[in-house]
This record gives sequence, structure tokens and C-alpha cells, in this order.
Amino acid sequence: MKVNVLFFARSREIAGVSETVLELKAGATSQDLLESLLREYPLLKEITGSCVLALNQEYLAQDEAKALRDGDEVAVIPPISGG
Amino acid sequence: MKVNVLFFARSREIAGVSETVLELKAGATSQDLLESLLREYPLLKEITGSCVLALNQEYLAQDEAKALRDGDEVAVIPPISGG
Amino acid sequence: MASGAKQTLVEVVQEPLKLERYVDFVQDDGAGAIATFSGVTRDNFDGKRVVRLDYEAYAPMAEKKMLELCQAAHERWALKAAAIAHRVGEVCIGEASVVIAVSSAHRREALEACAWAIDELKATVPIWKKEVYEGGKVWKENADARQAMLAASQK
Amino acid sequence: MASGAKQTLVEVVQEPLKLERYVDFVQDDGAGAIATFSGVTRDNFDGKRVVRLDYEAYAPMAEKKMLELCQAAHERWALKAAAIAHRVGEVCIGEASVVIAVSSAHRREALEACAWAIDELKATVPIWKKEVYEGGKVWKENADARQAMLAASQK
Repeated sequence: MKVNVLFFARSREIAGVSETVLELKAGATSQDLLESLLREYPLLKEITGSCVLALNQEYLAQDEAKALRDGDEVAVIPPISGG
Repeated sequence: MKVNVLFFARSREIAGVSETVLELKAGATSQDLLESLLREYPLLKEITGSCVLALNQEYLAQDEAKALRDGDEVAVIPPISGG
Repeated sequence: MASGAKQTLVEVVQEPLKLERYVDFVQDDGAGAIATFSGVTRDNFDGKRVVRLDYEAYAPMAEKKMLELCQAAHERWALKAAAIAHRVGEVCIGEASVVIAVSSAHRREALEACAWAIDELKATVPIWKKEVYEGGKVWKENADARQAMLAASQK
Repeated sequence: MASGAKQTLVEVVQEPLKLERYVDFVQDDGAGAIATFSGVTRDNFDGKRVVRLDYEAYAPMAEKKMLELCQAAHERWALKAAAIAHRVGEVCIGEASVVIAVSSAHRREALEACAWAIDELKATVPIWKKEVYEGGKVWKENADARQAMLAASQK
């Protein structure tokens, strides 16, 4: 299945792109996606401790292994600073 | 001495004027002025319990007998309701 | 208009109040936050249909008290600027009778000072409103008016 | 722009924010109070000279979170209307990055909801600012950001 991944702020600058598509095997979870992301963009390791993921515009808990589906949108969310 | 007296809101409507000049004897206090006012505008009695006086734009305590001077400005202040 | 310190504007006016004027006044390059409050005539009170409010002020004393209020706010919080304007005369539904604008470097100060200022204004500034409703008129009294206690507390 | 209930407006926009637009939106004949908050770029931070702020948003999720925030405010206080707008792109000194406007029958509700909304926005809405100062740039982190705890608390 394919999952769209969005990068913002510092994660976008480190990844060097604002979005990508990851090919994951059926049954993959958000934790699998994170591992896959870190293989593709190893420099992201320096900030993953402070980032969370959002799945289809809802925050995931930091260690949450949520089942993904084809077409899902996952965003890498560095510490926010709006306002 | 002469003291300018200003009426506002309900006190203005009851007095029927927005200002007047009272002639007071030397040494008169704000309490003397109040008595003088009530002789001239007896209907004010119904609201004096809820009013305070302001002398030269400063509130007086309700039973305060402050010495007045010629040219002073005293205002009758019904319960305020600005905002 | 009475303008004491450079960072304070207070005024009692006849014309409709424009929020923009007071927000512009409190603009400051060092301000990260601007809070405003507008008190507006609403169409009902205690189930009665309100037509408009008629405001009357002891204008010079009102401006003096508003200025003291701004100065007290400046002493209590680290503010950049504060503006308070009150309208007199007829104020129709949806129109503002009072506008407060406050700026500060950080948000907490402007928000707190703005909320405090409207409470203080209602409690201490000599202004009166008459409610004009369908079938009558009545002078209002602010529940928290405390002009009677002010002189005593100043001693 | 996302507009859920009739009394709610949220938007992430590129253009300069006009406070008037959001105050007009929350106007309501039953509203006696309108409170606003504007977050503005200020010229300094920790002694550094700030040139501007660059804002970036996960726009659709930001609008969704802002809408949820307005709905939560409507549930918590008796509000007439609420509007939240956040700007993205370059925001220069003195310009607003965020504007909140809230109306209610009585003043307490609008003032409290407005102060609460900016705290919530800073803690939960996926928007980022990069501070551009003389000699460098840095991504900021809100001290009270708590997006990491949100998912857990929703369970």
C-alpha cells in the first residue's frame, strides 16, 4: 500500500522535501512507517525524539503503533510554535 | 462663596436642571451643601441614599464633611452604569 | 481626549467608536500582543426587547478616572500602551459603547489588563446608561459599581 | 476557510490579517461583548533584534484543530460566535500572525474564551514559526506545546 508523508518546518528542511510517498506492506503500522522513514532519511533521527506523527490530521501518541491503510496521510510534526 | 453643582442621570432628571450655583457661607462643608441642595430640590431625597458627591472630580465618602472653597465644583453622582 | 503618558489614550466621544483607532494607538514595535474589549448594545435584557442605550457622562471626571485606570494598569502590568474610549449619546444595537485596547510584549499582560480595565471602568468611572426598551426607559446600575467606597479607600 | 457551525470561522491565510473582518464576523444582535486577541511580530527576542517571523502551517489540519478549538469554546462558554485566523508566510514587525475574536452576551465569557483560545492554539495547532533575526534564523518551540500528549489524552 501507499502512504503519503508530509514534512513540516525542521523535518521538511532535514528531509529536503515537503512530501513523499512510502510503499509499505499490508498491515504496516505507524511505527513501521517511522522505521521506513528513518531508513530513507537517516538525518531525521536527530529530531524524532521531539516529533510526533499525525495520521489523517489527528495526532498519534509518540509510541503508538496504529494500523495504516492505503492512501493514508501521515505528517511529521516537529514541536509546534504557532501564535 | 459660590459652588457649582452638577447633576447627572437620575439626579439631573429629578432636579430638572443639569447644573446650578449654590451660595454657601464661608466654612461650609460638603454636608452643608447637601442639606442646602435638599432644601432647594426636596425630591432629591428619594435618591440621596444611593448617590455620592464628587468634589472637583474626586469622589467623597458618603458621610464625608469636606471643607468647600469658592469656585469648587460638586457633582451629584447616582449609581454609575458605564461600560 | 486626554493623553497623559505617551502610551495612554482616553476619551469620551459622541461619534461611533472605531476599534481600529485604538488598536492603531497601542501598536508598538516591541508589542507581541494586543488585546481588545468592546462593550456593545445588545437587543435584550432580562427578556425585554432593548431598542438602544442612552449614555451620559461626567466627561472631564470620566476621562480623569479612565486615565488613572490606565496608569494603574501600567503600574500593575508591563504594558506598551493602553487606550480606553467611551461613547455618549444614543448607542444602537450592535454599536460599541466602550472600547479598550492594550498592548504588551507577552500575551498574558495585555489579556489580563484588558479584562481588569473593563471591570474597573464599570466600577469607578462616572458614566450612566439609560436602557430604552419597548414600552419604557430605565437608568441602569452596575452591579459592581463602587464609587461610594472609593473615597473611603483612598484615605 | 473552514466554517463549521454558523457561529464559527477559522482560516489559515497568506494575506495580512484584518482585525475588522473577524470582529464583523462575531457581531451579533444578542452580543454585549466582543473580545479580541492579536499576536503580533515584535522587534526583539531575548535581546536579539528580530527582523520578521516566517510561519508555516499544516493548513488543513491547522484549520481542523482551530475548528475543534472553537467548538470546545462554544461548549465551555455561552458564546455567540468565535473566529480564529492564522497567517502563514512572512510576518513583519507590527503585523499580526494570529487573530482571535469572540462574542458573548456578557463580558466574562468572551474575555475568558479569548484568553483560553490563544493558549490552546499555541499548545495544539500544527503551525511553526521561524525567527529571522540579524545574523540567523531559528525554528521556535512553544513552551506550552503539548501536541505529543494530545493523542494519549484522547484515548
